[in-house]
Amino acid sequence: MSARLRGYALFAGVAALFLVVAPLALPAFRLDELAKYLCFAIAALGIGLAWGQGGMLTLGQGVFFGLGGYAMGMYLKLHDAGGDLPDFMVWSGVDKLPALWKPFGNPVFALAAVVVVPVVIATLLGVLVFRQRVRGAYFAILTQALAAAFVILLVGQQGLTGGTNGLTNFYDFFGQDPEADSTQRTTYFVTAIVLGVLYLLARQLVKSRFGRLLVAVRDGEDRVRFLGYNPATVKTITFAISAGMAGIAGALFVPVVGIISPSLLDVVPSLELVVAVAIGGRYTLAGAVLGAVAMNYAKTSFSEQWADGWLYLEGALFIGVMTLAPRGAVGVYEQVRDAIARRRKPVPAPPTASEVPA
Amino acid sequence: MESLLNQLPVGLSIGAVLLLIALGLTFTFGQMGVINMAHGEFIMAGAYTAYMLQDWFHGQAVIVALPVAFVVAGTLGWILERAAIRHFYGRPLDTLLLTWGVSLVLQQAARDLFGAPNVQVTAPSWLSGRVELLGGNLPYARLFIMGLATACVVGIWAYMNRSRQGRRMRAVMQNRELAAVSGVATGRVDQLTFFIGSGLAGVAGVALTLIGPVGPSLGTYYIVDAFLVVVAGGLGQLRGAVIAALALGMLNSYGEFWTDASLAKVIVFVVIVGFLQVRPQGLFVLRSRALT
Amino acid sequence: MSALLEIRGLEVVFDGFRALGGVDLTVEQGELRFLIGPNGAGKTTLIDVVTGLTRPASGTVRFAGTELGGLREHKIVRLGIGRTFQTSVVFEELTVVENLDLAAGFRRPLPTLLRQRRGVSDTVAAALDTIGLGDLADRPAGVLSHGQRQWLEIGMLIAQKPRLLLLDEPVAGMSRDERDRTGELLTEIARDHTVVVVEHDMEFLRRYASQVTVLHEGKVLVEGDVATVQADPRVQEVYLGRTKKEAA
Amino acid sequence: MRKPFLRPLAAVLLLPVAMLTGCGGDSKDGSSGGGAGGNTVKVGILHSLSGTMSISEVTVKNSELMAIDEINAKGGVLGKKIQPVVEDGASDWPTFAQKAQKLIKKDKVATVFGGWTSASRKAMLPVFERNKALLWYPVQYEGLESSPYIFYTGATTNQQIVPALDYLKEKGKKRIYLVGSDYVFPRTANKIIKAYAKANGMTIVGEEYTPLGHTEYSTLVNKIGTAKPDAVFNTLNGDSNVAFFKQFKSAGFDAAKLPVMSVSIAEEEVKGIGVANVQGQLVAWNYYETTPGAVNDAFVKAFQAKYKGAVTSDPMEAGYNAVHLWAAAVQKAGTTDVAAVKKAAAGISLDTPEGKVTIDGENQHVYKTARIGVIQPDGLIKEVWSSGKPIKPDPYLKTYPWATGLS
Repeated sequence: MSARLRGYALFAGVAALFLVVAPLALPAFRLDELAKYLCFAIAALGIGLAWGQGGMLTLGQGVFFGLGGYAMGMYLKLHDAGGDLPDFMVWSGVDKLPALWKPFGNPVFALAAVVVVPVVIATLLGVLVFRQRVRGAYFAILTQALAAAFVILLVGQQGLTGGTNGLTNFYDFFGQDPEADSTQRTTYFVTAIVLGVLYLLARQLVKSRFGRLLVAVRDGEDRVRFLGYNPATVKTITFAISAGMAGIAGALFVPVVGIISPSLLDVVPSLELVVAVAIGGRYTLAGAVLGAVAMNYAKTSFSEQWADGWLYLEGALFIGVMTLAPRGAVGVYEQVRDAIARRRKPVPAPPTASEVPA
Repeated sequence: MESLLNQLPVGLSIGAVLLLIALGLTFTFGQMGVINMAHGEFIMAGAYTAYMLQDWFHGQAVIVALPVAFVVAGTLGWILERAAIRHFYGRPLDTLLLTWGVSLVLQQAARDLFGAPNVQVTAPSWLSGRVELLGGNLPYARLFIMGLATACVVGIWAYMNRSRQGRRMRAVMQNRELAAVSGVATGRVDQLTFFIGSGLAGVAGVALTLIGPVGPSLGTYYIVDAFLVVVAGGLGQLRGAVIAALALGMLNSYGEFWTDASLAKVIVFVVIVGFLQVRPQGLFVLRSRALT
Repeated sequence: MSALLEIRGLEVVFDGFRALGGVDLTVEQGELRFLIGPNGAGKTTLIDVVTGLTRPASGTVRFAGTELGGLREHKIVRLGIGRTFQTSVVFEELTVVENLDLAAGFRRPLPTLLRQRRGVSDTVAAALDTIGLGDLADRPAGVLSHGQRQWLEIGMLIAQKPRLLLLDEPVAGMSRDERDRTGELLTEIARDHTVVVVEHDMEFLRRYASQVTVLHEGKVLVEGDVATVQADPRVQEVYLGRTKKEAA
Repeated sequence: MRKPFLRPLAAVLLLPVAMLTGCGGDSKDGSSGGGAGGNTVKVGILHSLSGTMSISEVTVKNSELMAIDEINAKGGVLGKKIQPVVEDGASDWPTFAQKAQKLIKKDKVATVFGGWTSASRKAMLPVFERNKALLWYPVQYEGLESSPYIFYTGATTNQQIVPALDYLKEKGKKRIYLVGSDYVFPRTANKIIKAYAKANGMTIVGEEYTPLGHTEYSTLVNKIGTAKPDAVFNTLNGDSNVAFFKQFKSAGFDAAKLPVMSVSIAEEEVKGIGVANVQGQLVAWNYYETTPGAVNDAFVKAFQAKYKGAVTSDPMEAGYNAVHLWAAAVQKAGTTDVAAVKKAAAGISLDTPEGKVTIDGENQHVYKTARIGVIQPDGLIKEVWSSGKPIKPDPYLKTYPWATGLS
């Protein structure tokens, strides 16, 4: 079908923009900033899946982002230390490598943990919470409290986690200097490709029967139960997938920015990510990605000019979007597109299923 | 042992603070299903009201501020309800994000109006004493907060159960459509409910000037705790909120006593998740046959 | 023929109010049973208990020899009991076919769920044919009229291939034409399914019912064929004495 | 891509114009690194202008900008005006790292003044080290660090915490209770305090940390009351201080009954806590608004002329000093080149509001005079003890026998 072809063409175009045009046009440090936005976009993709498709408003994605980031950071720290204690442990008064850290010296283990740990924890939480039909606002508030509690826990265990400082000062990222321009280009490409692949996988999931089921759970969880499915399972799986995506995003964030710290995982950054998804358009995965990139870009460039004003703008943008365009930028685009199509064709066009086109 | 006993009034007073900040939410969240993230900033508005009134009332500003802050914060809430929230009924999660945007704007506005640093609100001199109790001492300021929380609870209970307006409010909460066809002006009830809920936040803000910082970030320190109280207590249940606030207060008090402040917060979270395993809808829940 | 559904001594209490006070009911394989009674008689509650939505205070529900007590809703569906709701709930964002496909799919193993739907399965096609919404197959369910939604719900029920169908007021709020259409649909379904219908509408009852159970104040008042039940003075009193309009 | 392509193009286009007007133009334009392009020298100012830390950092930014204005008024450095590029760290450590990168790579600044929290410094450190750029960090911190690409103009531990302990010891305070926010500075500071106490016959009767932004201190005050210390050593941060002192005071503790030594409360914070709640309590810094001297009088006057009703405080003064110290080093080196400036900076001495400060070339900290102050009823701080002369910075406490094994 042509719509399908058009979708692929669009995807190819965007991919070319990110993989060819951007690297040529941008200096390395701007590319590095873009890579940071793409990391957030990966986490946003997970939110788009859990919230946009599954109706689970998760305000604690920072937790999973952090778990992935710390898994990666722990490996890099151990690698840099080369058998000694990581620097922050020395000044935190730890004299022996904690048992929790030991396996992270192995890169394979660490990379696996980036995905596995968030998925396992999300699954556990999901089983506990969804089985008891905690949902909607309750779920949102619980995940928010989870983020708050997680940050406090991380900060409090300074010898284990680096406290508020987090993990930083990495010298060697798989044989490369993380601050070198060439490394920044490489991590950019890796991040962009990972985002692309995860986007395609997520899109496949949305289009699959499971994706339809997920939308059904979002719109009528109780009804789904009477179709013979257990919504708790559907939600737990989705929540776990979105957690895994956040974990991958966090892991990529470490080489891109060179730090992982609790301030990234707290209530506000987690919320900001959800906000970005809402502004981009929560009901489509593309909207989630677009929102994360655009909002973070806007935040950086705005705070370069007008630091205090950013909060007003962010707040106002948000109030405006929620009130006037709850389907976000993508929703606005679709409305405009449909309006134009209707004007071109005097015959009333059939109302298209406006949800989830891509 | 002595200090163990002394943690009892401490727990009660923490509970009173939690209750005070959460009471408004039993209206806005409980009765109307609006997750008002700007609740914290309404608390802040109350605190700044006390600060502003100092110019005229000096040491007694806190007392004068109680009713004034109720009206100020209530009005802010009323404006919010009229301007935005009324378009959002039935979409509780969207209200969460909307009001978060509002809270950002209010925080920045406070920063621009009053400056980024904290300001000082002087407590009335007659609140500076303390009573000896169970081997420790309980400051009058804490007693005042407990008294205020009790007064608010009694007032709300009387309003909900004894006044015509309160009964209307409950009717709307239990069945909006039915109440509407029975001739209740649900829009008016919503406005009033939101006014009261937000106003209570203002009252809490005034009380908090006695024990905490008064600055643009004030609201952010309390908002998560406030929602946890309502979640644990059960939606819209005054009884639940009271018991949950006191229980969490005790848990905080003894949790911190035996471990430390950081771990106490983590313990509270774990206990709440555990508790929701047993009572997914909180302590008390209204039964409804509606299939959502 | 053996009993498909056996309810014994069922009691349900809501906050002190006895919604059901010891109900016994047996539904045979292949039967079309109507469940009637005035408001508050406990008809919907009865269905709620059977499908796991409400927990009984005491009593047993056995389905094809299996005790249902304590099972979660989706487990009961998997045993072969399907139901509709008074206010129809279909998934508005999904198309008619997707709704049906979802209903037909719960027996699918999880990995196959991850694949995209290609074409329309036989079960779904049959259900679509039965409810006569073929023209609207690829339209989102949100655009359907009230009656069409009810039919879609019934279609989803058929697609589930249950052994027992529980319909809760399927013609409430329908126009006369829609009622007739629904009646035909019901007759058709009843040919190869066991069906229990909760209904208010006496005219609909007279036209399509054979076996009727009358509930009143949480208890079974009368049971029998339509003529017997209609002739029963207690039924007349319950209906005429209380809600004259409905009996008219 | 765009720049290297456009620049030759522009040069080609402009060449005839230059020849026509007979003016050679500034051949150094855009080509010399180190931020010295044209008639200006670019420097970066990187503090949190938004978020929780903005309360503190905005004032440091202001004093740094004031120092730049002063230098420019006197003709700038090397005959060029200093042009500040202000960036917002947004109270978020990764943002600090990225903005530092932007200042170095895009704006090509000669140096950066910035940071407040240890976390922000730790986040920026690799960026400066890897790019061989220079950071001036103006806040007292926990020591145990000496990066070749950072100058530390705030106090390290032996210029603030150790003198504070000396003072408590001198006053016969033997039982100390440690209260701190849960982050790196308090934990490291308390480690030092415990080692000091062990060697000096003091007892630590309690050590408690609360999460950043914590506002509920009744349990902690209760614990302090039970432990019956002679003094409390307070490393709480920001808003927590307000809650702590309000609740401490209302539980019946004041300076006379139980003195509290604070290392994060300056003139700015006193206002927010409420003078009544902290009056008579002790603080340890290197500078107060009341510090005597003509340099300070001029500094306070200039600052208050610019920002009405503002108070001056230690970190602001250290930021102000940093700009002047850098300018002096550039003047001495004759270039803004990082290696040359580093070399020239060693041993530079300036008369600053806090008195004479000298850069220690070895660890790139500065010699500072330690001062213990008491909070006055008017909200200002009066010095009650001073080290008399600038103390040599010793970030690793190598010259203190009791501190062996700490780092």
